[in-house]
Amino acid sequence: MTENRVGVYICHCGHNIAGTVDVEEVALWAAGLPHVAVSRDYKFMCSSLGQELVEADIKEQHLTHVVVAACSPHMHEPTFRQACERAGLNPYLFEMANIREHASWVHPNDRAAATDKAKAIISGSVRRVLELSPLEPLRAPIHETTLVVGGGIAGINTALEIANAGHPVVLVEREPSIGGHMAQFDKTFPTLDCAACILTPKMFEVGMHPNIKLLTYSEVEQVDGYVGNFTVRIRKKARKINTELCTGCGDCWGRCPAKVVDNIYEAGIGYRTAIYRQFPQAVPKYPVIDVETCIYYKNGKCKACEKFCPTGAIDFDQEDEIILMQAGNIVLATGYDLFDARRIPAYGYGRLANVFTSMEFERLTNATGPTGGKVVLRDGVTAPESVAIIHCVGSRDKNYNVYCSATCCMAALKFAHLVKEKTNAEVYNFYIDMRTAFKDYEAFYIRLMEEGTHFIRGRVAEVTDAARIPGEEGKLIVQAEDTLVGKQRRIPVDMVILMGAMEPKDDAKEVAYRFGIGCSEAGFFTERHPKLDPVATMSEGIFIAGACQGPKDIPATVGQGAAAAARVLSLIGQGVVEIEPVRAVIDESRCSGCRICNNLCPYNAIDYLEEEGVSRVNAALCKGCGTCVAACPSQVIQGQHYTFDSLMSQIEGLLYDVGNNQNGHVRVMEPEPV
Amino acid sequence: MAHDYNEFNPAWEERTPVIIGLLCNWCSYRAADLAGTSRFGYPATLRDLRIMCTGRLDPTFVVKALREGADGVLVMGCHPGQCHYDAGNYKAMRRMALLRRTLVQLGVHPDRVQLAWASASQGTVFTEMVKNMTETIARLGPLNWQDTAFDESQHKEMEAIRG
Amino acid sequence: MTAANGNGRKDNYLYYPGCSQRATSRAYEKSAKLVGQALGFTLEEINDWNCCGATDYFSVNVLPAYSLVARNLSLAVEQGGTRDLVAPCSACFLNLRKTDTNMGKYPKLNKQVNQALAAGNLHYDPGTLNIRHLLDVIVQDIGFDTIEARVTKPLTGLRVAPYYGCLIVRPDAGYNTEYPTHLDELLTRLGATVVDFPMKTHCCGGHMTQIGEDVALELIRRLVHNAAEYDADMIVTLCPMCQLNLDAYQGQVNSHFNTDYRLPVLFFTQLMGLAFGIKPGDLDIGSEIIPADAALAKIGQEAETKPRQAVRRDKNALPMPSLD
Amino acid sequence: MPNTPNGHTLYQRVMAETPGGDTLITCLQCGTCGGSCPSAADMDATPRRLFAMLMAGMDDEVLKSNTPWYCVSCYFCMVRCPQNIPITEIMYTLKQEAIAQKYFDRNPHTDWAHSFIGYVEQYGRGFELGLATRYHLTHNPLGAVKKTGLMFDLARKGRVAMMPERIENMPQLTAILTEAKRIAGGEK
Repeated sequence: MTENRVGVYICHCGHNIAGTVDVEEVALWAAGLPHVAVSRDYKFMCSSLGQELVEADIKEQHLTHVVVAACSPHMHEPTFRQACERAGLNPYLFEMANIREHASWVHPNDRAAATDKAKAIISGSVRRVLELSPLEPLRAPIHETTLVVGGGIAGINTALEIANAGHPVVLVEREPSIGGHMAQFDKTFPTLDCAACILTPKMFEVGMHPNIKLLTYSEVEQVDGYVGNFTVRIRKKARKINTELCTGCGDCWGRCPAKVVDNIYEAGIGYRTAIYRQFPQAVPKYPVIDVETCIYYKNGKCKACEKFCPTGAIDFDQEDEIILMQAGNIVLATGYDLFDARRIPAYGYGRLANVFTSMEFERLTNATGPTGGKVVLRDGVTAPESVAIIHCVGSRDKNYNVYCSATCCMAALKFAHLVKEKTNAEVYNFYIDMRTAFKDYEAFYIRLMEEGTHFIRGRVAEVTDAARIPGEEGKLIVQAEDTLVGKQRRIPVDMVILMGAMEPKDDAKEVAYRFGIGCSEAGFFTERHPKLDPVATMSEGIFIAGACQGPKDIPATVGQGAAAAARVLSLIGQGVVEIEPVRAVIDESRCSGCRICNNLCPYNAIDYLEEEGVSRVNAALCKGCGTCVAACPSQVIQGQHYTFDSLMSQIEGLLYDVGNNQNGHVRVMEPEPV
Repeated sequence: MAHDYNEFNPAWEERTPVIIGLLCNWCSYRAADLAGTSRFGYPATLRDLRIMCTGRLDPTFVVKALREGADGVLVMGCHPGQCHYDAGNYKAMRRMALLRRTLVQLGVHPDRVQLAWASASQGTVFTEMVKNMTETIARLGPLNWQDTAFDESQHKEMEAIRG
Repeated sequence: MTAANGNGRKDNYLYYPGCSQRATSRAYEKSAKLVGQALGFTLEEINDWNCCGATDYFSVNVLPAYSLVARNLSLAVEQGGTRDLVAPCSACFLNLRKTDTNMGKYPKLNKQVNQALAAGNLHYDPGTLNIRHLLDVIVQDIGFDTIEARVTKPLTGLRVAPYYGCLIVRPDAGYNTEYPTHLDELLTRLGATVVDFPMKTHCCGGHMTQIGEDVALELIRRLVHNAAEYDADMIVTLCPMCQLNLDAYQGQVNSHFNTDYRLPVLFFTQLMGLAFGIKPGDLDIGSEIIPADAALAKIGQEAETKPRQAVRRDKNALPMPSLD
Repeated sequence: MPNTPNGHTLYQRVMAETPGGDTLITCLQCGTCGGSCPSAADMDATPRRLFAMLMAGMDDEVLKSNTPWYCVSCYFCMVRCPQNIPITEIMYTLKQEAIAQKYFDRNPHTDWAHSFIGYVEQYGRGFELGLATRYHLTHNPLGAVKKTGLMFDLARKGRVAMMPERIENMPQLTAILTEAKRIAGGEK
């Protein structure tokens, strides 16, 4: 047996670690640990020079194990494992000691404590690495099909990019049509392109693409497996329409007597029928029956749609369909929800008729909207003579969302322009800060100034109909401090538009859990790295694009959609993925066959072999959680890479400077009072 | 941010509290990472190691940590219902309840061993938990629990049985 | 803990009256006790309570102000353990609650206040008491249904503007901080017609009536104007300061702004009493400066017109968002 | 010249002395407070502007400002503040500072407050008649005439206590307040 020779590398991470932890001292100290052959500190271990340092030492100093003390293993474990592998060392004989996220960054004002803690962490890692065994990663082929969840502009773009490269895509959308929020918009900033004109061709392309299987009115219910080999269960909700027969002629919804408020596509200010198509350019073209509001499902009568359908496509008995599919990669493009403005009572939404949300206004000004594009008050006829647009409604506010929603300033400018164009009303923009970053946006802001829009720097305190002086009667009074003047102002207007925040979808956390990815406290999906890996997640093979990752406008969303597609394509191109060999293994010679582990396994990965009277782990199903390892009464299940000995040694190492390890005296203790 | 733990208990003359943290890979370890990237400060009492899941929690780890000189052990996992491996945290919960009862019989205050949850997005929750646990341990004082349950020979015997 | 008898209802609450209950708002205390009797609960006064400091003590010296309030909390615990402590005055409610909350939230404050209390051999652990406003107790513990069942003389035909004032909902007492509706609902259950009152949680001027009269009169004018605009017969309050300012200073508002408002201002407990069939005299009705008799005479009569409402609907109208 | 008792600026003291006051550092200058304030029209600076002055070290101007004295404690600013800054409580601290540094030794507001506190410290309870009389006669004899009519109205309706109520254990309250003042004094 060869002698153990551990290499320990302490990363400065520029000042990130070295600014708090005394890295030189730690390196000197680590050199004195048992079995440590090399101990160095270096400015940036993750740089190519840092990696080469490790590689050279492995070769020249004959290292048997490597510990790099730097950032979180979630950041650079793969980097250094590859370095070890290049130098001929099994990558599983490498251990990462996290002295940045878990030490220097959280104890910035206490150099001594941070240094001590770094030593303890390294001591633990050195003890642990000595107990590790060489392992080979599992290899699995990548299934060629990609699942894209969400049919807004992000999902559409991702699906088209992958499909155009010649690979199959399944696009799942919850609503009856793809298109997402963009399909509701009238114009897009700053060019004032018609949203439908640029979106519709893409929607059509998705609908016709030979490589895209479109599943609208469908939701993903369950996801199993891992990168390259996901098994997905999709519920295709019953449209109550036989799409083989339906031509999308529209006779059915023209005759439907049930008129209901459309809270989704028309944002609550328009109506639809119980059998409906969301909008004329919907893809697919087929309508859907909303069983909640359909008269037939209430009292068994009506069936007007069935009577007038020329092709007999109405199918009241159609049931939900469950579709099981395999996918190699998944892209989540699930979008956002608009802030519920009722949560801010001071703005009176829901109480004061002429307070509108931004999405209500989009529909109001849209030629396909309920007023045919006329900007009018809630009475449906009167054009406003003055309009206030309130920015930051539910954004930049600790009571709701602390973040800036990034898009509302520009959307507010767009609205100001449209109001002016259509009604010539006076427009007042109430803002905290105007945020018009990105190409050509500032020019649009200047243009709006030139159009005569009023800009008042002050967050609106309240919108009220309680008139104080004669000029205010019958108006909505917008009360705010004009902070540039330093005085409170009350501006009477006819209409108020609330620029609501972009929030994570209400079920974003459940979706994140279902797909096994992380999300922020608010519910936006967490990217692998905020700068350098914005569309990957911590779960291999699952990518994110668009507003589900954070508020963003259409160009940024489209960019992320393409980026996610590129990441998927590169994985498909590799054809094979490596999977962590963190698995449970049973020493069958010592297994007593008690079967305790069998029932504990969440994946039914442990089989009991009747003839041998022992249990065996199915490596393909096991995910390495270790539950069985901890439960085995004979301690004969080994958790690879997280073995009993490796963890016990790590604990000893972490506590190298306290207790027995320090002074060795033995004391019999009185029980502590409980 | 040097702490004066004497304020909580005069027995902290010579050292500061030491807590071993067992963090699951998917939620609480990432919460700790997030606390780092967000620069949330917390007492330097916690020394953590990563396990894939709190379902891997072997009570031996806890006893080992206390015997090696830790004053407390903090096990953190995903919130109930959000375990990456379905229900490992529920298994940890059951083991923990038994373990705490056992520890009381061995003369250890049960609050020295705690199980808590933090999702990957809850850097603040993680930070608060470390602060709370540190305060709890600071009040209880140093454990110095060194081979009270076994004398050295018994200990060897146990090792032998374990193989 | 006292025995709860259904719905979280208790027989007996610790009671912190506050100074006004002994002078300008005697009617409030009297009616509150009678209403309590009718609904089956009593208010047990804290022995030897002292002033809550109002807003003025806090502006001069913050720590003694907190200590002043904390003495009451400590005495309440001595007397009643961990029971609910009820204050009818919104300012007292706020100060008691604020002291309890901030002592719990800020360890330094807790330490200092208890150090001061120790000089009087007292101590208070934040969180021991549950500090509540009388309206909250009536609404939550007794419940609307029980109250409605007790009504014998419904206030039909009476248009009331429900005036909450600031301090019962702010900074945070578990209700909507700007547009609460529990008093609206209570008055509706008593049979009254509740008018739209957008200013329902705006300020009555507080102590400004004493020290910055012009400011206060304008604030009172806004409130009275708004209530009158929506055709209220009277304003209903739950705070002695609000009642005093709106009632006693309405005359001055009229002379200052050359207006002619005659809106009586009663406590919600007085209206509850009336609806329960208690004699007006027993409820101290008549002690208000703007007499309420003309308004009260409308009870039981058919209203001539409908009160104006803020939301006016049209058949061409676009749908309104639901408020649920 | 900035007032720096104990070497702290007014800004630092306000943040330290107000429970939760350290959030002031995150003020966005959005003006929600100034927009919400019912008495903003009478203030020489809106609360927002006052905070900007405070951060700029304009201690003298801040302490001279009438803004805190016009605060009616309605808490609208505080519940609406997007940064959860306890603005109302900061106003109390600023008043306390202005009094302590003799900026507002005598004005209607402080006189009223002192009269009020005088009664509380003497009797343990407020006494409206005495308070109004004492305050208006000493400070505002002209206004007192107007107020007499009002007091008379209230008295006629039985709504004025003629004698102050004194709590029984006045020594205890005095001891508590004395100690609290001692602690508060030591902090500065």
